[in-house]
Amino acid sequence: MATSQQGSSAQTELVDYQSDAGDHYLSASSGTGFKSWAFTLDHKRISLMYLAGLSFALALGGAFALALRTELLSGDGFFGWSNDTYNQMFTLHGAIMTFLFLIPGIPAGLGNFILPLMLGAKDVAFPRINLLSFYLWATGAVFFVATLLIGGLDTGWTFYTPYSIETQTAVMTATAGAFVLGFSSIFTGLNFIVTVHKMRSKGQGWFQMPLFVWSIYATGVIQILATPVLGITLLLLMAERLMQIGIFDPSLGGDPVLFQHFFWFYSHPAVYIMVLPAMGVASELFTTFSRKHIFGYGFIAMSSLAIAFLGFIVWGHHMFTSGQTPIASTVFSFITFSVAIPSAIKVFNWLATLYKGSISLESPMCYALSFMGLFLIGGLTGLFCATTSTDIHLHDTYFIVAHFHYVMVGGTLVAFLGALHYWWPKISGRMYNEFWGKVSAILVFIGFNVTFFPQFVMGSRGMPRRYHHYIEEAYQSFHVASTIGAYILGVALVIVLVNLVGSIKRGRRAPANPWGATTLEWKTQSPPIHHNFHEEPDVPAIYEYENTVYNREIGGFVDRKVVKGA
Amino acid sequence: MNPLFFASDGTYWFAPPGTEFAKEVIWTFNFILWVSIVFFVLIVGLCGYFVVKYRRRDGVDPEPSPHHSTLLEISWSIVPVILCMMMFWSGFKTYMKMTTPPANTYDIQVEAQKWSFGYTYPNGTFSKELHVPKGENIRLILNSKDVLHSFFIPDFGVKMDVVPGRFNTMWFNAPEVNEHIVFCAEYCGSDHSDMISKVVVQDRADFEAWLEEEGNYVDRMSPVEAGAYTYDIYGCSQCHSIDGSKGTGPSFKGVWTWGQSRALEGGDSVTVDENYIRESVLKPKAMIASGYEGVMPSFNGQLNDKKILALIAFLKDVNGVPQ
Amino acid sequence: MSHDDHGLSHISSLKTLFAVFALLLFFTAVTVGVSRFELGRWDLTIAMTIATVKAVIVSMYFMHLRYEKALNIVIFVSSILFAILFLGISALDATTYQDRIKEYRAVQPLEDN
Amino acid sequence: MSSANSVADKPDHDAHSEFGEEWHLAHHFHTPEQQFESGKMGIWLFLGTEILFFSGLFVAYALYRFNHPDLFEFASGYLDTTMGATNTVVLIFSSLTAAWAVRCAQLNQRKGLIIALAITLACAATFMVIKYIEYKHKIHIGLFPGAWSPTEMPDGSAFDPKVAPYNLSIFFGIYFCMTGLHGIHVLIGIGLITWLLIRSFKGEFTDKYFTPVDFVALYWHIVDVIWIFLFPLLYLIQG
Ligand code: HEA
Ligand code: HEA
Ligand code: HEC
Ligand code: CUA
Ligand SMILES: [Cu+2]
Repeated sequence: MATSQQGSSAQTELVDYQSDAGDHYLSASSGTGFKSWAFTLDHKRISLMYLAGLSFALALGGAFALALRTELLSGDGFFGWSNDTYNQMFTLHGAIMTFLFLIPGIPAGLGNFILPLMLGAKDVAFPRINLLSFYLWATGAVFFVATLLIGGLDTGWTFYTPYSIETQTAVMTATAGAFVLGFSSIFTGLNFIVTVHKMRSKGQGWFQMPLFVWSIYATGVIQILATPVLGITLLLLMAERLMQIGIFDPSLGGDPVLFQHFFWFYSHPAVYIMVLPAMGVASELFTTFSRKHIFGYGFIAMSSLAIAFLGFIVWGHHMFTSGQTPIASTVFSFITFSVAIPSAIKVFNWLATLYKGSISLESPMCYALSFMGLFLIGGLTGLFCATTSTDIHLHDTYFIVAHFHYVMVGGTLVAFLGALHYWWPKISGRMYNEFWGKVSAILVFIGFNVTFFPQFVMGSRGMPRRYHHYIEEAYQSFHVASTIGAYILGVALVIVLVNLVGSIKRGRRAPANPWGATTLEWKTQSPPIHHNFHEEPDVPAIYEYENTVYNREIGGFVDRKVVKGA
Repeated sequence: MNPLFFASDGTYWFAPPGTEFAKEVIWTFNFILWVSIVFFVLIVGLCGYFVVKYRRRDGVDPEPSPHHSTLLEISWSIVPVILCMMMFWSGFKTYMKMTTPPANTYDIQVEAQKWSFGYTYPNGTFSKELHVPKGENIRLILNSKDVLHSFFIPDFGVKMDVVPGRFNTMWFNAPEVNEHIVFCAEYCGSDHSDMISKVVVQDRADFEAWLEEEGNYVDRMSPVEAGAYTYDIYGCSQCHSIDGSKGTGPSFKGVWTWGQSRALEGGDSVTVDENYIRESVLKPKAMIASGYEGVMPSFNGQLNDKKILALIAFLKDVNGVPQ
Repeated sequence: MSHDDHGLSHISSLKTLFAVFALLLFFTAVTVGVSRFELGRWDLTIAMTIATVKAVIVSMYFMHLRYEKALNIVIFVSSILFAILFLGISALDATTYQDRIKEYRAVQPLEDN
Repeated sequence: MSSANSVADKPDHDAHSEFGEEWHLAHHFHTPEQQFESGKMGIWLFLGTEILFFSGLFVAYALYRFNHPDLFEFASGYLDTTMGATNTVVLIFSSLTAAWAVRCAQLNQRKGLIIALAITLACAATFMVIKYIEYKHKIHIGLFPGAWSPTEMPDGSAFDPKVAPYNLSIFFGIYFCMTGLHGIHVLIGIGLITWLLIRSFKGEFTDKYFTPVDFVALYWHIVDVIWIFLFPLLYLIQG
């Protein structure tokens, strides 16, 4: 239970939500056996299982990335792989990273834990479906690993026909895996949308919701509206392979460009599935560590929805050179720019949040600032891609590879790491080592830029992507730099892993609210009890930092609460 | 090999432009680049400044400041809108030129297949590297025999996917005599990264002389020579070695013996003779040699009788069979 | 919640259910009947209009959409709108590039058919 | 959007005992209404995803039909309108009984519920049998894309590749995908209705707890609605 202390003023009371009882969602009272995990309906445990799985996916995808970067040290292959091996590497890397790691990453992994807490709810609306989503994810992972074992995949993560129809690799298992993962994602989105609508606590109106919730909500909208189309696309691809239906197969009179429409109708919105939650994280981090009310709350919240909806009508910008008609390309190019505006609104509001704040550079904030810079570069280079004439030149070169790694890794992965550090005390009940937290943030930043900045230059100089062999005189120096960066990045990620996991044994016990944040997840003990809150929380005035006060003794913040009737 | 397109007089970001298009692309690129740099420096600069200026200090409470301002929101939306429209327009103008070829073009058919490009000129001549007369409007009509490819000339700032089952077109006008590299930019399977070709821009006279020569190589060479040349330029070497080592396809040397029977996939067999070679080249899918996949493209329409005869002579030569 | 509300949700009267059923049968008959006449391009329009009317009454009465909360109606309708968006924009492109495919087919030897 | 209901203003009923067993109230909800409405919203969202799932097939259909009208006119001659129409009637009737089943559950009419569900199930089975007959014939005359070897023209005469459109197999690709995916949905529906039937035999549904009946019925209606479109699109093309 909350222990209260006498505050300085008669009308306020200082509340610390930490409890010493030792009872929480991981403790024996909530079960510890295998079954207590495998059949758990607790969103917090499901989230932990996701986090474990996601780390595995990241490490697997990362291992492929490091392997292929090493191979690219020289123009004819450092290890001397066959072309087919190389093609499998980037395909598996891309497919695992997007479908298995990045799309479920922040929403299903972290959102699962945080979202119900932020709403003051006991759980998501449909705990069973939540567990089902996780098992679907796991099944998808099994399919992907099976793909690896029974012949790999060499279609590129985009599965373009007709190559994906005729290649001998394990396209069926991979598509089946992506299909299942799609349903995992749909059910997560569905669950979260209903949770946001129906599970908010007393008095929490739409505009008292934290911005992270808004971003997850917008993400859910995309997951629900776009992912089914991925499902049918993959199903048709399987049908193509199984029974030559011919819709996408030119040798039977079908139309391969149509496949690209189908694929990107999902996959462009999907990039916003990846980045919107990251933006939500950034909003939380900037306000918390500046101890200043988020600037332009309404605009940030609405820009998430705007991005979600606009994201649906720009997919053709991936097809400027595909044989799409010039009219369509022009229209798509024009609309694509419109997505830049809500993104710009977010960036400027974050900046304004820093203004006259009280900024403290703890690890999550280091990640947040690094996110800002890297996403900015990623987003701005998106403009080069959105412009028709420049994209004709840049399409399918390393410039694109650099663009999307800046938004996906520099944006989403970095925000994911920031969020992981930010919420780690809540999740694990332990504080990680701050020094190594900062070191990892800085190393990620450096390693990342060294890896991917050179790729912009070689891309605009013509280096095509998905190339095993390249012309050394022209590109080798860039590739070598990129490979060195990738290793730095790899080391940084291992530091993150060791630091976080190590803290479970060695870390100091976390207070209820280590950062002085004002959202509801901090108004319960760390880690929370099975039902999240001891009593249904009052709706906080979010982002009002006068209401949290630092307390040296507990090494965290306590709430300043107005005592009713005093 | 000297990288053809990466000369010292290029900018940091680009190789020297080989066409008007490329110049415009570079211009637009630089425009966006500078807008981006300004915004990047502004935002990251302010960010750094705030982080230092407003760093947390014990006992110092931050001064109160507003947390919304509609005026600010509107202004930082409008400015990017305007800049975006300029970017769009700048790209659109060039793009329109790229997609609307002028009326008088010199048309060349480009045929892509795994993993090479082939070019057919209006007079029917076929070649494996693209020669074009300088300063003329060249239109390429692209078609693929198998999967997606993409015809990319980095120096020219042009790219277009080569799609099976349809004709895509692109055009350019290269004003200077030079050589440029061509990449296949759409992933197309195993040897995607080896699917490289060359554009040779020549004076009209040189171009015509070359065209004449190219068309008649079979006549001017001995059959074996011509066959070897065919083997080279039509990309047989991609899959068939002549030293006995196994590639995507069987080696032309030693694997089978002339006049003897050859096992096929599915249990049948066939006698290796002139006819079998001809069939294999024109209708490769009809008879698949045992132990291989039927991935060889058909050369029907590309290799005429003369060239096939030359190839046969070459094969016989490689295997030491009397002509 | 709507006024004629019993417990958790609306209960349809048998009269409504059977009236809807009869209407659906009627429209099925009409659409089959109409299809026997040569109507050129109106053919599809009429068939789709009838199908849409049928779908609307199924969802309004069998699925109780008429008595549903506005939110659920919004969800349902917007999924249809997004499907139309998908169709509309792909069609914008896919119908205009057909001539490139036709050009190609025109020069293909017949045996390819 | 902002006015959309939340539980916000409802009185807090944390004590579950207040609602007794028969409401099947899960621990994380406050009231049966909150639970019911969450479920309702969930199922409608799910139906939305179903529509978008099928949308891909409709897009493929529409584009090919628009670009190759002759193909569709020719190929739909192979389809048997009588069977299609019969199936339409069967499904519409099953939709009626599904809606009726919900009504019975809401009114605590256990016997009616069982009968209505049983009829729905029988209709679903009938639908599949008719589909099976149709498929079997198509496959028999070589119209299955995976084993493409047409032997007959629509009028039953010997197949003539010179007259048939070159991409005839694409029509059947679309036909089998659309009806196949729809058929899979019917099969899933059969499973769900059987499950309902078993539970209603056990008397588990009451006026306080009929959510499963309601939701399965909604699913079943969507399956019906999709067929309402598939029928004219595939069978009723003027030749
Ligand atoms: C997280 C994922 C993510 C995100 C957020 C984005 C964001 C954007 N992307 Fe990116 N993109 C990908 C992931 C992502 N992308 C991937 C994976 C691919 C390649 C797929 C493949 O082929 O394998 C790709 C490819 C891709 C292409 C196709 C390129 C090609 O293949 O030829 C295009 C073209 O328009 C594009 C554009 C954009 C734009 C305009 C944005 C915008 O949303 C960016 C908006 C943000 C900003 C603009 C910055 C903030 C704004 C300001 C600070 C104000 C100042 C701004 C102005 C003056 C306008 N992207
Ligand atoms: C989420 C998306 C994601 C992420 C994170 C990454 C991460 C990286 N990517 Fe990749 N990439 C893609 C998505 C992603 N990529 C996609 C979609 C493609 C296109 C594929 C295609 O063309 O089809 C691509 C393609 C691609 C290419 C182009 C290949 C080609 O075209 O030929 C290259 C080349 O350098 C590359 C490199 C890298 C590198 C060095 C990293 C590094 O950042 C990786 C660093 C990570 C590690 C080294 C792992 C270490 C982790 C642990 C030890 C676990 C720690 C766990 C916790 C902290 C929880 N990627
Ligand atoms: C994409 C790779 C590829 C290219 C390019 C290619 N081939 Fe082949 N070829 C194969 C494969 C694989 C086989 C074995 C399967 C078969 O019989 O079709 C084969 C078989 C053959 C055979 C029959 C050999 C045997 O062992 O029975 C001949 C002859 C032949 N090719 C000639 C040529 C000629 C001549 C060219 C160039 C003009 C050429 N090929 C280009 C892949 C290729
Ligand atoms: Cu051809 Cu890549
Ligand atoms: Cu995109």
